[in-house]
Amino acid sequence: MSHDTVTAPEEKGRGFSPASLLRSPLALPLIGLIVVSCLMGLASDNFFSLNNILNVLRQVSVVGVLAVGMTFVILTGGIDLSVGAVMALVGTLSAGMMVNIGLPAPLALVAGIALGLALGVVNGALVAWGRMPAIIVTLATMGMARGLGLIYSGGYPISGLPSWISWFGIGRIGVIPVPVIMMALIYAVAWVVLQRTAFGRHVYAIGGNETAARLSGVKTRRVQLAVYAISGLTASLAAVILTGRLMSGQPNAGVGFELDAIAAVVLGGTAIAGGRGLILGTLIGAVLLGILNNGLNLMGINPYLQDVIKGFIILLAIYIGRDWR
Amino acid sequence: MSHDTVTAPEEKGRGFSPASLLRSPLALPLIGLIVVSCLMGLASDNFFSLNNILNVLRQVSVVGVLAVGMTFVILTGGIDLSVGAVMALVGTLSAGMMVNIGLPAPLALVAGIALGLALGVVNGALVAWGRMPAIIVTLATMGMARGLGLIYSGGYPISGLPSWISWFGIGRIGVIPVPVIMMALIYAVAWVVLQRTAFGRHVYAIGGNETAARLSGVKTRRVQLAVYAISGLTASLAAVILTGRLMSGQPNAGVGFELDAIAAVVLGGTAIAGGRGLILGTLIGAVLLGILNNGLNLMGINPYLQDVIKGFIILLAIYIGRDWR
Amino acid sequence: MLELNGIKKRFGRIEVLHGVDLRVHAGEVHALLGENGAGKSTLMKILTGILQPSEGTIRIDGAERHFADYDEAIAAGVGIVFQEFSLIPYLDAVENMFLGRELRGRFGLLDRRAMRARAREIMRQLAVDVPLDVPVARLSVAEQQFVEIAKALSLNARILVLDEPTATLTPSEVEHLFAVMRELRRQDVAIIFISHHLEEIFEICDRITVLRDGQFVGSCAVSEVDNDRVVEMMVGRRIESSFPPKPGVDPAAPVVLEAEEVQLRRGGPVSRFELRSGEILGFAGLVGSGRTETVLALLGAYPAARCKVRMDGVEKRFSGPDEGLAHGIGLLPESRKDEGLITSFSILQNVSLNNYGKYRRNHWFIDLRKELDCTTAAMAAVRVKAQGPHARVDTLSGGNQQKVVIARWLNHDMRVLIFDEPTRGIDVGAKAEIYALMRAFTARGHSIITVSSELPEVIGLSDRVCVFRQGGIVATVEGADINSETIMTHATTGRVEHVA
Amino acid sequence: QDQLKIGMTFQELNNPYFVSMQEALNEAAASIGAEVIVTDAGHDVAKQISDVEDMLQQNIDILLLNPTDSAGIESAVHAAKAAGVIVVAVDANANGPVDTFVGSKNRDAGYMSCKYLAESLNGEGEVAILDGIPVVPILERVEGCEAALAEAPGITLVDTQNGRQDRSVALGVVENMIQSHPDLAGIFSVNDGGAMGALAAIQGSGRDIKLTSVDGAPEAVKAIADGTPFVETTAQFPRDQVRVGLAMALAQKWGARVVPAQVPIDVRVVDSENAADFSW
Ligand SMILES: Nc1ncnc2c1ncn2[C@@H]1O[C@H](COP(=O)(O)OP(=O)(O)OP(=O)(O)O)[C@@H](O)[C@H]1O
Ligand SMILES: Nc1ncnc2c1ncn2[C@@H]1O[C@H](COP(=O)(O)OP(=O)(O)OP(=O)(O)O)[C@@H](O)[C@H]1O
Ligand SMILES: [Mg+2]
Ligand SMILES: [Mg+2]
Repeated sequence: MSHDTVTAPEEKGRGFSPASLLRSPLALPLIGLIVVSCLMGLASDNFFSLNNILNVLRQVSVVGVLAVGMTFVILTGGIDLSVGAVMALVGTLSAGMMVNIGLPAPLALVAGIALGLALGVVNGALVAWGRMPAIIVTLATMGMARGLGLIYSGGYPISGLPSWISWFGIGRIGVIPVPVIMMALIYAVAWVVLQRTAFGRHVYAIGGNETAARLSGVKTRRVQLAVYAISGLTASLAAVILTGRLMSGQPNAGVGFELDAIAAVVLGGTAIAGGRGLILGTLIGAVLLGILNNGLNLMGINPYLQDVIKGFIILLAIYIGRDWR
Repeated sequence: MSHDTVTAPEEKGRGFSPASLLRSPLALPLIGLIVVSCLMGLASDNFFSLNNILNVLRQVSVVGVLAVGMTFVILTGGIDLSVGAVMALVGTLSAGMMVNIGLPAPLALVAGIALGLALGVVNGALVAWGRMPAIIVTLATMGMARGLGLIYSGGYPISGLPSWISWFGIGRIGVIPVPVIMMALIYAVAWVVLQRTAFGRHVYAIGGNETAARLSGVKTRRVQLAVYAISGLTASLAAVILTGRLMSGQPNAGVGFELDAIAAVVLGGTAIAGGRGLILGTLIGAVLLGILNNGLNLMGINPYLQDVIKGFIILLAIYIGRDWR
Repeated sequence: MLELNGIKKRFGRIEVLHGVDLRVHAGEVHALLGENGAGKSTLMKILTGILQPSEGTIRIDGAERHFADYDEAIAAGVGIVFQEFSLIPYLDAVENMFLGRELRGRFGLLDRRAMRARAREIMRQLAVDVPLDVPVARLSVAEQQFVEIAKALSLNARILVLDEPTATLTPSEVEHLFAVMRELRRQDVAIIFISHHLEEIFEICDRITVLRDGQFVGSCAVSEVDNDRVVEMMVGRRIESSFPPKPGVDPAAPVVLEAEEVQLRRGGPVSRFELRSGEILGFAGLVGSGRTETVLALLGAYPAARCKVRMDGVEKRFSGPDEGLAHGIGLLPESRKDEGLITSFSILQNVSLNNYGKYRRNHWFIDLRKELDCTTAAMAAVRVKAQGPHARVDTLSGGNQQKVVIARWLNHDMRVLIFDEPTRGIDVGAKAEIYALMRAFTARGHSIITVSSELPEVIGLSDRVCVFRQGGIVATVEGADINSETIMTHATTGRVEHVA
Repeated sequence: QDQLKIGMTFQELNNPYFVSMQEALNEAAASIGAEVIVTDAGHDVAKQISDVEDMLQQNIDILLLNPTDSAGIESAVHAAKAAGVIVVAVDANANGPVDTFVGSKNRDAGYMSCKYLAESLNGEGEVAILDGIPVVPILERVEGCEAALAEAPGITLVDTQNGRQDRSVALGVVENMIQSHPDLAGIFSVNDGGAMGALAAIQGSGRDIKLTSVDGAPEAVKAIADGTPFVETTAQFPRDQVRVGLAMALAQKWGARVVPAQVPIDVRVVDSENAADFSW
């Protein structure tokens, strides 16, 4: 038996043939995106205007950035329910540091980002070293982060920020809104990390089979810690965008955003059990959600009905894509 | 080489020795309950009064009943985020049938319960036959149920129910509040089903290893369908209690109750990944949560701080109990 | 009694069975043989309704049957012990045995007493004493295997398929199993038996059928063939002695790894052993004698009461396999599916899982081309039969999956490899090559600890053998003492020193 | 000429108060043949900004803004003004270049309710506040209430808890309040939604506790007319707020250069005497 019995490896096309594209896990989210866009375009004239497309992307940016960290976490088989609350807390405290303590704004932003990272590390430590279920850890830290934000601000939003902060939310470079550029950069970095580094592979490996990864020498706990830290980091980057959009620190902001982020990740084809998925899918998922919100608004649909339609389309999209999961 | 080389199985005592109690998965939730109760009792004189204990149990009843269905679902490794919304929808439609259509109240209640069951069946069918991830299915149906409730009621609560409906919420049999009795009955039935029927074993089996269960001839899809149906059923029983307590149909009631129900299940020692857990643990978990809410209120703690303390205690409880999971 | 005719099976575009015939009579034990990936398990899954054939027919007692799922097969009297475990980890043995077929008593509630009594009876038949009340996750692999077997026996099947049931058993347990198989044969049950241990075939089987690459090669009575002929049918060529010669280890060779004190449980025995450069150290013992736990404890993957290890004379305390890896120690775990493979990964990703240092570019990034080249080479070295390095490992046959895990470690520049049941489920031809690779590895001055329940393997491969009993090493034998009598004597009657 | 397009963004639409506002808007718009687009922010400012952005894509002429947060919505106000849209804040004010703000005198509302409460307790006893979501109008009501209570020396404020303006949350919170304060004689709820939960708790306990609130929701008015422990609600006029707001915007549309920056809408005490005749 020589190794011709080893059937020649079917060369995985590096090029993008149409067939390979169809077999890619991105195919279905993409088809979903195109179908929904066309529907929206038919129903509303304004939909395909450049202005509206940039408008949608800008609206997507906050949840889109949250969903990056969420993708890392879900790929390891975890979940992070605290992202919305962490974002709100970071935004509130950053604003507070600028307004109440009088810290220079850039410093306050950096401090806020460091705080978000630290909160992520706490989540990660509890999950990885504490060996506690992620859903319950992050549910608890979600409640705690909200409470802390409200205690700090006394429930009032914190306004009076330097006006250039709004650049992060509504500024433009050329025609492109700044938050859209930030989102694109964050996705690019995430793609490289997940697809081209050992760390990225380990993220997938832990989601696939944690025991096997650990026994083969992957530092599973460190990787787990890292993904929650990344989620905290992206939550605080989202906070920067949000603060720019709201021009204030809002302790109540982002309620339920964790669910939107999860929906984006799953719509993008990532398995909720971990181990499989692509970051670009998440981007598609986030945009799909944004288009739904935007399109239904543009069509002037009754807001109650919007929830029903949105739920239905999400179900439909996941149903069609389910074989890839 | 005879079989004495296989180490003799440590005989598991059938009786209830103190030691076996300590090794039971209920031990830690119970200890948590006792410790938290004692703390609350020390901090507030009223805590241990019979009146207050019944008060806590009555407050727990709604989430407690929701958590029964949630336990079934989580034991199979699923999750049901729609319970709060289903409860609200069932309550609203039942009330609507009584007030707007003029259906006799008992009939309206039965119709509401049937509706909850049907919604559960929809969830179950999507998960079991649609092979879609439970978290996303129930997230979508949550949004849809809320939207439907609001569309039906137009955003107004529906009041003007026959006054005897309040019996379900605030009535008493002897000193015991009716909702507490309902909750106790529901838990008793759930215990028998989980521990003493083949169906119950199958619920655990699916959570332990779905493929293996299917290969052993368990009708996994039917069982999955059933657990979501049960969750819909308990959500509508909770709706009966809630309607009795609020004396109206509230389309926006129960926001976030799904998270409380999940927390109760997990605090009670059920593994979030499925396969392991006891229904009595869930009862303990629900009571523990109720005591936290009640005790912190009794102590007059700042409500924002309450969230932080609650999160912290949940983390602590899970941390201490984590080896059993 | 059972007739499979022209069975073909395609997965997507790939045909893995090209028209296989199988005829089994009542009251015979029929061996199904073939290399890894020949299609044995697939054929059995088709027989039991778990997979549907692309073409071909199944006849039982002359009547054509279609099984839509395993349940229908069971109803028709066909049972199987799967190659991969199918137990529910948190249910106990009784619950697992009766899962889906619970006995019911009053009000349709479970009749737990009756199920327990029946389970005890089956276990007594098998002459094993498996704890019935603890979750099966806490049982050893062998005990779980017996629960699997008991579960299939409880079906009272007329046709019973055993897919590599002996891969995890020690000889005495295999004997118990054979006794039960003989009893079933007397009761006219038809048994299809899959094993890569050819001596077992000659001991228990009446007829054999051989597959090669999804093709039917032949069928005959066991008495008509001998070992070499069977191997030739399977592999298509002759295999010389499967064990490479032992070069003999220089007694002055430096000690790489020294376990000064390993105590698994408080109050249990304390083991010590040393591993020298260039040697293969075998760990022998009965099932549950603590070999797996000991090697895990070395790396800090099992919470032993005490574990004092020296590497190159320096005291070390590993907190986990990651630190072991950093010091050049690799572990191939006992259960490939649960502990070895990332089943959602491709072969390539599994092989490179912990070895990205080899394919780094600019320090941070993975060099995809180098990764592909190395993996292709590693796959060829252990003869993984697959569509290519990008095939998902869960589409591979059991033996090929095992080879992927082996390839992962041989692809690594390790100093010490710990192989726990390395050849479980691997066919004879590939075994010889893996043994040769192990020897080539030690020839470079590296060392191997191999835990094996296959006595011939331990004897043929090891330079020295540590014999375990009841959680500790009772003897270490070398040279001519490495023979089955000595090892078995120590393993069954060796004195265990208990230390407080 | 193009049809007039009016966009209105609500902080929430699962509250009768805002639903009736929406109804009045629809009637008014129909009477002048204008098109109406309505969105529901669900108490999420970020979503509210997006909603406004989406409306601007549809080229609305008038934006009626019911902000969920005054500071957070500012960028949307700027965007709307930049697009040449007339912006009128309704019920709660917004930061930025809003043309007109039409809203209740919330501080007065809180003040009047708590004054009524103190008087109905004959100036003595323990009272508690059932707080709500921390937004400016609610905070003003609490402020007004505290001012009124401070004027009654015999009244002690013993507890403030948050019922999140939600009936079911308020129910549990008030049950606990009643447990922990055996001498509690009165409760002020920041809105009628929370008050209905509080009423259920009071009735369930069988204690004699007086309840006042702010809003004038139909259910609350009915409860007051029925002679329950719910004795008073300080009514706001949501329909009138939106009518006035739309009128201010139309005035500008027709060319008015000076419109009032603020139009405060009075609030009115509704108790058992006038409840039967009151509705929004
Ligand atoms: N789901 C699947 N998709 C694609 N190919 C598969 C799938 N399952 C099995 N195969 C292929 O079918 C072939 C036969 O596999 P099978 O498991 O039957 O081998 P086997 O004879 O049991 O080998 P072993 O002795 O290693 O257990 C293998 O080449 C395997 O890769
Ligand atoms: N997770 C566990 N919990 C409790 N007991 C266990 C657990 N894992 C293993 N054991 C027990 O520890 C003993 C030693 O098991 P170990 O796996 O180390 O033995 P082994 O010599 O490697 O045998 P095997 O061939 O079964 O792997 C067995 O009796 C087994 O039942
Ligand atoms: Mg096989
Ligand atoms: Mg072992």
